[in-house]
Amino acid sequence: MTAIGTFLRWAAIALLATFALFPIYWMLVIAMTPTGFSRSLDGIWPTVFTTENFTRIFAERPMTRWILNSVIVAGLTSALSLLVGTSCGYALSRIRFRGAGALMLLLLVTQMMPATSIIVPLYILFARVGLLDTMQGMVIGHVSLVLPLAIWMSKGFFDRIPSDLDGAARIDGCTRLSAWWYVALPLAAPGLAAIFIYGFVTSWHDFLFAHTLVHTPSRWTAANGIVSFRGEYFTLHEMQMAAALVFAAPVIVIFVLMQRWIVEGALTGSVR
Amino acid sequence: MITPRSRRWVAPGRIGRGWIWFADGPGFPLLMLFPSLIVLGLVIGLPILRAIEMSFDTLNLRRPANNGETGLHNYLRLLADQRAWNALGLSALFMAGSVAGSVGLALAAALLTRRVTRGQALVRLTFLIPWTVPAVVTALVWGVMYDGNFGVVNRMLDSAGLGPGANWLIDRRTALWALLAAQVWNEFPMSFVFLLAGLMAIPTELYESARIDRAGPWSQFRFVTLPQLRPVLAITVVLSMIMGFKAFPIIFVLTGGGPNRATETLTVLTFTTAFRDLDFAYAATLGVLALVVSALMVTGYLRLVARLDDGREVT
Amino acid sequence: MPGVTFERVGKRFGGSLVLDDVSIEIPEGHLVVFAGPSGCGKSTLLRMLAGLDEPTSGLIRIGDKVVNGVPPRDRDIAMVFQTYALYPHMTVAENIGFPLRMMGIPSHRREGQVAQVAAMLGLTPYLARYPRQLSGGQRQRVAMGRAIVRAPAVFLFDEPLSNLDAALRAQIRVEIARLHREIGATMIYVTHDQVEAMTLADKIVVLDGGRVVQEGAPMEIYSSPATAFVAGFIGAPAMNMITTQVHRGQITLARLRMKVSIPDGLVTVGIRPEHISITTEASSGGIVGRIEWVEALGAESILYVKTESCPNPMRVRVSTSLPASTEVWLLPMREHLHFFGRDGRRQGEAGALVHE
Amino acid sequence: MNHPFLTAVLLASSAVLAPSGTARAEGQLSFLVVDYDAPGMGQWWQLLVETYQSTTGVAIEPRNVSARQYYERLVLETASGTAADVLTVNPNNILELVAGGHLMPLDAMIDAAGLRDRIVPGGFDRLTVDGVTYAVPITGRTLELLYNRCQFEEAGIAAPPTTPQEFLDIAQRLVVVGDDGRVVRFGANMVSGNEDPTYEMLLMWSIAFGGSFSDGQSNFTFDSPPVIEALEFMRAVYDSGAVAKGMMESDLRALFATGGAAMTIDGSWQFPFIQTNNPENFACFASAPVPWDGPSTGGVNMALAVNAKAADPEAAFAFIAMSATPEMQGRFSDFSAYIPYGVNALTDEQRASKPYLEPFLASIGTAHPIFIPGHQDDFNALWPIVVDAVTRTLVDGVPAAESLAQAQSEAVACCAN
Repeated sequence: MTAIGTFLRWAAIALLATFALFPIYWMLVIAMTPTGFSRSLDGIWPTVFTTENFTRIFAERPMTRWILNSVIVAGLTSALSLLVGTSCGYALSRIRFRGAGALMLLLLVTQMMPATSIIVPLYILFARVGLLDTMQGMVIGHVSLVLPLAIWMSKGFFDRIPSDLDGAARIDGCTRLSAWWYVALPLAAPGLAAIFIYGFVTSWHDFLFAHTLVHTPSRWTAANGIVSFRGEYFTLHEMQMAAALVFAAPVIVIFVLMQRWIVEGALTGSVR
Repeated sequence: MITPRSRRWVAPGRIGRGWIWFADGPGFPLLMLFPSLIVLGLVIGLPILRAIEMSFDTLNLRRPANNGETGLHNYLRLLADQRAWNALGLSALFMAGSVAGSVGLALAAALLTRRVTRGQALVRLTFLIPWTVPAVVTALVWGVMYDGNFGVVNRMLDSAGLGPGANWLIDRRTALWALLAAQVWNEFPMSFVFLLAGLMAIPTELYESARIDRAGPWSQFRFVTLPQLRPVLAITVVLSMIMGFKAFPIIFVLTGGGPNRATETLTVLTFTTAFRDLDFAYAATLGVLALVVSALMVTGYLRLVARLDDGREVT
Repeated sequence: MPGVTFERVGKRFGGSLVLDDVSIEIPEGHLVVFAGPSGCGKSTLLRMLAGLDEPTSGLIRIGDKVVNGVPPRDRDIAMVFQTYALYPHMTVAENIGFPLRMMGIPSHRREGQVAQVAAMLGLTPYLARYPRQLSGGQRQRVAMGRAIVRAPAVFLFDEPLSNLDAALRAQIRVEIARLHREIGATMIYVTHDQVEAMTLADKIVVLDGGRVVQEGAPMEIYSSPATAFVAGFIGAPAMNMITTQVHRGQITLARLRMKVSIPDGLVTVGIRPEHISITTEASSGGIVGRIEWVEALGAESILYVKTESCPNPMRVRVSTSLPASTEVWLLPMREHLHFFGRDGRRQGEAGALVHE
Repeated sequence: MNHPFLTAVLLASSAVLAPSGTARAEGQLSFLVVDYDAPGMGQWWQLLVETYQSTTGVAIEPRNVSARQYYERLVLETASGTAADVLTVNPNNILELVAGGHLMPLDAMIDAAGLRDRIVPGGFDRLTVDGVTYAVPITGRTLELLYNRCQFEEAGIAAPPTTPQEFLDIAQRLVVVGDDGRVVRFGANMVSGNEDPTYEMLLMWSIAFGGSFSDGQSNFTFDSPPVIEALEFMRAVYDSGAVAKGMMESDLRALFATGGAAMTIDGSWQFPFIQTNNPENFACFASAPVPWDGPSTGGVNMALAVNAKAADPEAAFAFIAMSATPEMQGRFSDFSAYIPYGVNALTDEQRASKPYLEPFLASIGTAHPIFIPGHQDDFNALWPIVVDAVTRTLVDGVPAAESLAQAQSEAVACCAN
């Protein structure tokens, strides 16, 4: 590659990177501006720094509780979807049965239905069985977002594992179930990790379900908590951005640690 | 000669004949499929069925007089409802824009970074970062940036000599595009991951042989990258379509469908019909419209992809 | 050690018939080879015996027991796959020990057995390695080890050597033969390679298009193939095939004319390359031709001789080679001629030469 | 691999088995309450709950909801039959709740408890439908002029405006432009975003120009001259550069509180928030009556009603009655900057310590309702129509008469009686 080519490539990367990072940077700038004064910012460089907003969100709001709730809900959602979804993905990958293609398509289509149109029936349903305003209810709601994706992706992963391995395991004394458990599942582990991350992030980010199905602030997830900084009386942008950064931090850490798995997960899940 | 010292066949989890029927017999598909089908049925199927049922009902909390009356009236109203079709059009536009934007940007980012060797992880992480931000927070931060009076977007345009900018979110000429930019920012990392993975899966020999055949960068892209990437690209486009069609927090928080319905997509209209107009039955009808339209779009698109794949040789 | 019986077994995948009314009897302790081109149904037959696929019709017996519907783990069989199907996430020791683990044998007792098998296959130094760290041959041995360790009643091999190079293939072929001698278990071996079939089998079952076309001892099949297909499939280089007319109980091959006990009509005459003698001197009864191409294999050579009477060059196996372009006369050995009718079935025999 | 999976199974099963959060014990009252945990008003609610619990022994389960989520929650809960025993309602939503049969008539109980005389005259009016009273008013809100005295003095402006024209002139004089030509401080706030406060903004200027959104017979008058004049005035303010454009109400409030705008028309509850978030400059902030002759907008903000399906209506009403006792009313202003509906609820000391409350106390009895009389249940259909009209004129430059004519026809189409 020529020098000019390299330069152009890096220039383009830098441009894209600016687009990707600037809003984050701006969140940081706002979060470090004294509460209420982000509008008087001048230029694009910060002039005053304060960490007050970060301490206030923990002192004045149950931020720790919210984050903990988010971790619990996202973790459970993801784990449950994995547990249930991988078996379905395996069945779709290994067993020929009528309607398999239709099921896959149906999963995709239901994903497209805006959640706003099922939220009312879901609400009524939850009210009837006492799941409203509970974390369990929120987990179940989130499973409806994550499970179809988990099924789709895990089918992709199992498709990549030669079916001879299952055959060998069954001849070696496994039932179909234990062949799945001892052979297919461990081999799909990197993919399952990727599904877990996708599911976790999806649940972590959800606002609509959190907003509609849970109303007691101590049971809120962090996404809901962050929005509450936009109060009726006052939008505390600075604290809100601080909270948003604190909220994004765990996901950033996950992405840093598991970047390889995320990309490889996408690789095995989507490529063929 | 080796003989196992135990002929005791203990399959793990063997409890009894009934269990074996599930674990290793005809019941196995049931065992594997049922948990998902039950959960899916409960959390997706049931609400959808209920929504369909509601669409034939009357359930207006504001005007409860006719509640309980059933029939096709919601659908008749839908046919004549200019606002709903306007919303459908905006949804389609928003979806198309977000697919074009996020897949285009993601493809550019993936192509640019795949051969980067130094600082590869860091560069990739950079493009993943917007994914860590929930849509609702995305809306909040872009809202602050877009502010016509104090927003950094206008300030930057100003200092770049492109001022005076605009009142992005309240001007009907700019609002939709402003929302799209925020949506694309939030969604492109997912497409980026998929496309990057797809690019990495293309065997390098193909490029080597293309170079031997004197293919330039464009020809390599056109005749190696694109056909090889097609399956992944198809999935990425579908996912991006789903996200664009479903987009809610960004639109709702930033403009609430305004100004003058310039950004009132079907999702927003469904929400406001339910929670502002309190007409749950008509909201459910709009939801059914969304379901039907999305089903048509996804199947149509997948057919198209399948036909293209039949026409050419792919992998 | 039980034998294996296939009784009128049929198999459909979707709309297509893969196996049609196949009946085979495999006596206990025998090594039987299922041979045939790809798609002939031989692997399906093996997978059905293993329990990985279920037959659409018919019965499969291991010993006296009908195993239809019996899950693989209860059939007392072991199988070596073409791809070896080693568990990538397990070490060699774990791979070999896996069947024992599934039997519920505690790990300290597994170790001894695994070590014994590993020693037998020369795998001892590799026990702690993962399959990806092994060569093709080593992987193949691990797959065998995993089969051997559980001492099954029936061994199944599904083209176990096709991913190996020629030298290794020959070596492991010998080892399989030895293994069969030592443990005397019933073995079923699927291959499309006629050399493996000929060298290993007690009995060969040749399949084509989902049917058994011939079964018998290797030499029996070699010397009297039941159909043109079997004749072409068994033996290398392949048998020469010449299509000609039977006219009044006689056939004419170039200037060679002989009586045959076949009704008049089209007939395919087959003659193996090793059953043609060749001479550079004009011979009245011979077929004249010119050497087009020589394949020197060292101890012997294969000559490709172009003749007037047939479109394809004739393959002739000789021990002393001749240069290309030489004009030669070919003399088929009359007692080794095979005749196949229009349906491909073996017919009649060669009679006396008829001189002009 | 197996271990995380097993852990997941355990976690999942424990989640399913864990007790559900909505399980309710017998002899307990649930109470839908807005911002129960927030400082200010929330503390008064807490005091009320504690007092009630200690006097009666009946436990209260407060269902806390943020102001932003309140309406959705109310709608969803009543629609799905899961609403609390005691509901927070307001005149905007009472009609639809009554129409849905969700509220219990309270007249008999109000009379029995002697509550009529304890509430400011007229307090029950907006909570009465067809002669039947369904709720007891607790807090009121009106909007008055709030201004930054220090900034006024700095600009040499002696007194706050008293007419719309003065409002515009002073606003323009108060604008401060920075070196880069961008506005550093706005002269005033005027809501113009796509949200219901914009509706109220037009309503209040319509009042200022002598009109309203309806006539005496509940007919819409969006295309009447005062409303047109009001919208033209808003456009003049908008175009003058004295106000921030297109911002949401809550953002504008933050702007005012931090000195980014010199005056605004807003509620009394702004003061505690300014005190918390900009304590150094709190002394600068003052209130004055709205800059026109005529009522300000507002009225009952929160009222308490009994769910028609309440298991124990007597206990529920006893709770509401307690909120109207002089003891509870007397504590109200210790916590909240809203205006209580109890007769003479504020003590002299309370008034002295919060001088900014005076204009609000003066106007609470006469406030012009936000909703259109006879169209309470149409509020959610009407405000978007009005906001669209305002946006058309302010942003797109459509003449006010044209925008409002369209609004009028849309309003008639949707909601005429």
